[in-house]
Amino acid sequence: MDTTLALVLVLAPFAGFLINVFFGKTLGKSVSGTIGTLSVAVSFVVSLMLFMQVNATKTPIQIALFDWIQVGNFKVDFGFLLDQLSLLWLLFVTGIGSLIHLYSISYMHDDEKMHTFFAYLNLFVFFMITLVVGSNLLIMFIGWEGVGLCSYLLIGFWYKNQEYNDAAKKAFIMNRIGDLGLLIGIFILGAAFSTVDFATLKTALETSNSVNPNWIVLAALALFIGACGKSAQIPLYTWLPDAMAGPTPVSALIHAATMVTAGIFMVTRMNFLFSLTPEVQTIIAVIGAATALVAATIALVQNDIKKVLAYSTVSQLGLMFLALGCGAYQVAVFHVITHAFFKACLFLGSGSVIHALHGEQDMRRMGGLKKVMPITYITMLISSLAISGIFPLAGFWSKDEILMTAFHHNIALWVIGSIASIMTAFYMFRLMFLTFWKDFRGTEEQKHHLHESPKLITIPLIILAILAAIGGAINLPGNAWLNHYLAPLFSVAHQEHVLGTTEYMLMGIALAGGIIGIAIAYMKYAKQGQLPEEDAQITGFSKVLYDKYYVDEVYEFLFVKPINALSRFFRDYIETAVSGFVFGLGKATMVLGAQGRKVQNGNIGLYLFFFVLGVIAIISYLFLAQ
Amino acid sequence: MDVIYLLVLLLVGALATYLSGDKLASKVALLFSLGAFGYSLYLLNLLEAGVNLDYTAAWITKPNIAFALKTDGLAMAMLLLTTALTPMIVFSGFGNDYKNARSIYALILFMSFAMAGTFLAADGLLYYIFWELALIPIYFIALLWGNGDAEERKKAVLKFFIYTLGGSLFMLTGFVYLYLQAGSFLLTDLYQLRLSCAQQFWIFMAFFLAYAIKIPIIPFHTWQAKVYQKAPTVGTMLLSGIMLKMGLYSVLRWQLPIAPLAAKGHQYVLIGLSVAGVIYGSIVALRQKDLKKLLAYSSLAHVGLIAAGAYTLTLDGLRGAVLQMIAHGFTVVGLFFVAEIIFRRYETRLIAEMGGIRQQTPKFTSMFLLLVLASVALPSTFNFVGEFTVLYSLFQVNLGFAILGGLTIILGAYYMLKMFQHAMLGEVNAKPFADVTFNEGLLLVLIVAVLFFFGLYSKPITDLISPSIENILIHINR
Amino acid sequence: MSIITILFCVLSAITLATAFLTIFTKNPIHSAIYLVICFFSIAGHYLLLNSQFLAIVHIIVYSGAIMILFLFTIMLMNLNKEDEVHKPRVTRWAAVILFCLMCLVLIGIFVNSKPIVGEYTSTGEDYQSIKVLGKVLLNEYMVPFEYASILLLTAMIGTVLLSKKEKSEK
Amino acid sequence: MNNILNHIGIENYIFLSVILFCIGVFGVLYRRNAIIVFMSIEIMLNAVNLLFVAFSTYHQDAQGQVFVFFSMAVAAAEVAVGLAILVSIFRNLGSIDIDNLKKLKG
Repeated sequence: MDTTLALVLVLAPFAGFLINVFFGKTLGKSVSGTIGTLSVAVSFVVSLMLFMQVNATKTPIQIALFDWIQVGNFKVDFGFLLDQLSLLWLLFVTGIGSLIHLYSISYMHDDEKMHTFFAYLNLFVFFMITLVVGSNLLIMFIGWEGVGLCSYLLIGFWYKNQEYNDAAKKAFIMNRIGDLGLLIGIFILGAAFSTVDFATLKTALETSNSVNPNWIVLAALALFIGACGKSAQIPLYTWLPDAMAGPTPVSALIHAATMVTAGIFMVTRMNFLFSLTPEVQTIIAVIGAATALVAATIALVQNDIKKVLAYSTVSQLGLMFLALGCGAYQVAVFHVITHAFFKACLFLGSGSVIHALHGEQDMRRMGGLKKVMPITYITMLISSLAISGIFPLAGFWSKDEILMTAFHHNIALWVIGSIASIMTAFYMFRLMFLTFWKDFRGTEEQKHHLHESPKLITIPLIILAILAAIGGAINLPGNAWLNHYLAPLFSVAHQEHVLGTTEYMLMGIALAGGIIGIAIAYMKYAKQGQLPEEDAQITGFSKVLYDKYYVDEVYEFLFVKPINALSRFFRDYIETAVSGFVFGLGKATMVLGAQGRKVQNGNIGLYLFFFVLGVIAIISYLFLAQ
Repeated sequence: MDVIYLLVLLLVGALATYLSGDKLASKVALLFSLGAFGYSLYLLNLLEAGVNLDYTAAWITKPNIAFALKTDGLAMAMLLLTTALTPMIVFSGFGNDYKNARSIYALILFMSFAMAGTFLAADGLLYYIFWELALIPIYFIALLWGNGDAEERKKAVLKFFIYTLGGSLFMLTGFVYLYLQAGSFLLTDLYQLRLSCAQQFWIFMAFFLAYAIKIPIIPFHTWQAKVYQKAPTVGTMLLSGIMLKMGLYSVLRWQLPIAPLAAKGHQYVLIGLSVAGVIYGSIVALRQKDLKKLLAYSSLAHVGLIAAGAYTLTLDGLRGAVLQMIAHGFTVVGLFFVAEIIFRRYETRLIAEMGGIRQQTPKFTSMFLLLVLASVALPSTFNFVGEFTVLYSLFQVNLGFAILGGLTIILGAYYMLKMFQHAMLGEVNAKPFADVTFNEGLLLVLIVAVLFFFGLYSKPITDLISPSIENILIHINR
Repeated sequence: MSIITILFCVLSAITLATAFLTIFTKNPIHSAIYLVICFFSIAGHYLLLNSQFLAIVHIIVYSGAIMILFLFTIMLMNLNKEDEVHKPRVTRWAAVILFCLMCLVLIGIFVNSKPIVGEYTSTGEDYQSIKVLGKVLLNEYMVPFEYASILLLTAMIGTVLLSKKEKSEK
Repeated sequence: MNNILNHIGIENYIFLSVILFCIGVFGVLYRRNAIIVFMSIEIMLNAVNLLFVAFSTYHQDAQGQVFVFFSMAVAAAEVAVGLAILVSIFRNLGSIDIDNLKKLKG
């Protein structure tokens, strides 16, 4: 029964993918959209059923299908593990996934390749589910690479534009750098413990002392590199903002709610490993904090509505890693969930705006949309408040937990996190004010066509906004359902913060920070009505921020250019040289032959000389040499 | 005895194709190659049932040369690869109008015969004869039906011929020396030899030259790109799909078990060279303008990884190498076929002259993309199974090798996606691109299906090759 | 010093001198004539060694048949002139050096092999009368003898064929 | 006369033959005229024949002399064919100078 359910869970989106690939065109747009959405909804329902079961029984479901790879002293099963963590993840992956599918039916309706789009989306969900439910690191790796692939396909969905294709390629390659790290981590663990299965790995790690601790540190580090690639952490984050080239639902699904959380999922899954390596945890926390800060500063000055959200995502992911680094896995998971709600809502809302403006993404060309798009405005406002950490919305609880954890861990991390969240509040409301307040700044023609989006778009927005508002309820301080639910997974018990004076003060500071951020944005953009400068006028530090610290340029200079130069050098010089050497051998033979030919000059007299000489040599060798 | 019939079938097939005339040739060739494939499946069946398929008969008494064929799991796997790819290669030629078609198809079958013989031979000299025999048809195929300037082609093909032949001569001297030591060319007798370290070193080096050129391992690779570019696509497929594997297979079958001490002593150099080939090939591929040349360099990178796996001398390395050989065989045939399909329509192999094809042929693009993904070893493709196993074995030797070899994951994705982007995506190309024909589509689907099926379920192949690889390892670690 | 020794010395002197002259004379006709004398002196050596039959055959074959052939050829080609250009000086010196070298080597060999040769003892047995020779030739060497006849036949045919004027050249 | 070698000694014959042979060799190298070269070859043959006979006497064995017969037969055949070739060369080239015969080259 469980096996069937699990197979349905995994294969339903895949079936949707196959149907859309092969029959999508003949079925028509609405049908293919419906099929796509339904297939994900089926998965959602199944995961809900399984979730109920596991929540009640408290025992994970393990399913092994068949042997997949046989390596050295261990075999890799093709199997699934449905425990608390994966089911929780499944719930929001498939849940938000269904909403986004629903949303896409309307959003992509004008695109001629809608069935392809749905096929890719379904495939993505399929791989994401595989990633989440895999019972060992390798199955997870299938999903891991698979979502990377779908990301590639979806970012480059409008493949006629080579810049989009470049962005897609960049995403795939950046991800692959992380993948290599993950693979190395798998190797180390596999070699050390002869298994890559999560359950057995856990017991092995906790019991065995024979393995050199350096290897474990190295493994944790390698796995973290993998997580960095997928979850867009420094130094591998640059692909995520570029990934906004894809259609907006993709940004919402992949780059906000699901795929980028894979890194966090993996670290949480492997918590037993990371708990053993405090050094790596420190690295994770530092990198998380740094990412949160760097991305937040960049987001301050971006003018593209989706870029702001993208950097905001990177920043939030940084906060989650900060929590992971502090060993507070539940907190990170909590923030993943709430973040999924409000970030999906924000992205979909921005999609709704872009849709209304026929593709305009520059906030300097927007404004005043409050009146024409009330539903979009309200839902996005709720989500913005949530992400800014305003009481009592979901973001407040989760972010506060993170900051509290950081505070108890290291005060510097807390400061960085707090600054990042103040900035978050600022740039989110900068976005809101620029987009929805004041008067419309676009062209007349756009103004003429302004309209609220259709129901299929607004319904998911409303649902997500509600979730963003109340989602914090799953893990309220004092009544931490999530903590208890996830507790069996963690080897180190999570200490709940006792709600004392410090804690309330911290909450207050966080709330005050959020409000300060909002207030600054209000002063600047709502009250004074300032507008961001045009590209050419940006100077000073804000230019550095606007150009994202020139990280892309630095990478280009440090890695891409040298590799290409090396490639050209190899192609033009080394290849010719080696080839020339081989031909040189041939030529040397030719020259030798030409010289030898001169000896054979036809002069019989000379031949006779050599003949006699030869005879003398032979007989003296035969008779005199002894 | 049963195995001989397979060789006979292929040889007769070559003859029948040649006699059947230009019009029928392709069909007759397909029939015989399919027959051979079917027969090898039957042989597989026998092998699985535990029938001993080895065959030995006296052939020449002075010097002592036997007509010995050994059909264990490893040889069977390579045999299946050969007989499965041959019909595909023949079939891929259906869209082309070859001049003097009967000769080219006969040569393909003849080559298949020689390669099958190489995989089966268990007597040093017999093996050597088959090894060299395989060189003759490909020389003519590349020379007579190739493309590009005839003079330059001749130069490239001649270089290839002399280069590989020259390498093989060292192997022959190695065999002669072994014969003087063992008094027989039989594989089993050679395995029994206990040579000193110095002797093994020289034998190993003699073999290494032959194999390094054939595989090719840098810096012996310079023949490869040019010949791949100049040869007709069927020839390129034969070369890259099967013939390269002769070198790799020989490493496993002959070089390592006969001279294990030398392999162990110089393991780091050997793996280093192979891994250097991986990186070098990948980097050079980045900036190739010609699609076939790009694929040639990617092939260089992949076989470098396979060779590295083989030289780890671990069970995983050897097994991964064999898996990857098979996977690479199918992938590379598919990719070269894609290049051919584009060439049939655009008359060009320059990537710069392509682009914007995706809009016109979504099906073809999907197939191409799947092959690209297989080539970059996406999990759930067969290539991943091989590459993972090989990288894992490299890790067992040294972490650094695993990381350097693993760079193929990144660089491979880089050059393949870049190529795909410029060849297929972008604004719609002005030149019309007819959708793939049924034949073309069928072949691509078959290849992709094989790659994905074994990617998810590689157990049959693993089970097939494991016993013989373990046997080889026993000889290596004796 | 017995008469035989004197005879041997005289004959040897003639042999060597005429051989040298054969080579050094510019006119081919003279060369041929010196060669004839050389052959006669060698026949004299044979007689000295008590091989009468061989000596006679030698005179018939060499001085008779072969030398006549040479002379005819020289006449045929009208070569009785002293117009031959010398080889370059280097070549000649090289020839002289090789000559010396060859002498040295061969003599060295025979001197070295002296112990193998052993001492000569005469038993007085008849071994070289025509009768004995005939028996040996036609018993032991029957087959080579027949082969020699075939060889001569072939040589004859070949000679005829070679020296025939080609008809196609018109 | 039966014990001639008691008077002269085999060494003398050996020396004589060797010198004669070397004269022949020298002639081959020294002269350009093909006919003289032929004559030199005959001298060499005779040097060998002489040695055969000398050793035949020395060992008191008839076989050495029998061999001389064969050698003569071969010499005769060789001269006949060789001279025929020379004649034919002369007809075609108008010369029998061996330095002019340079067609045989790579």
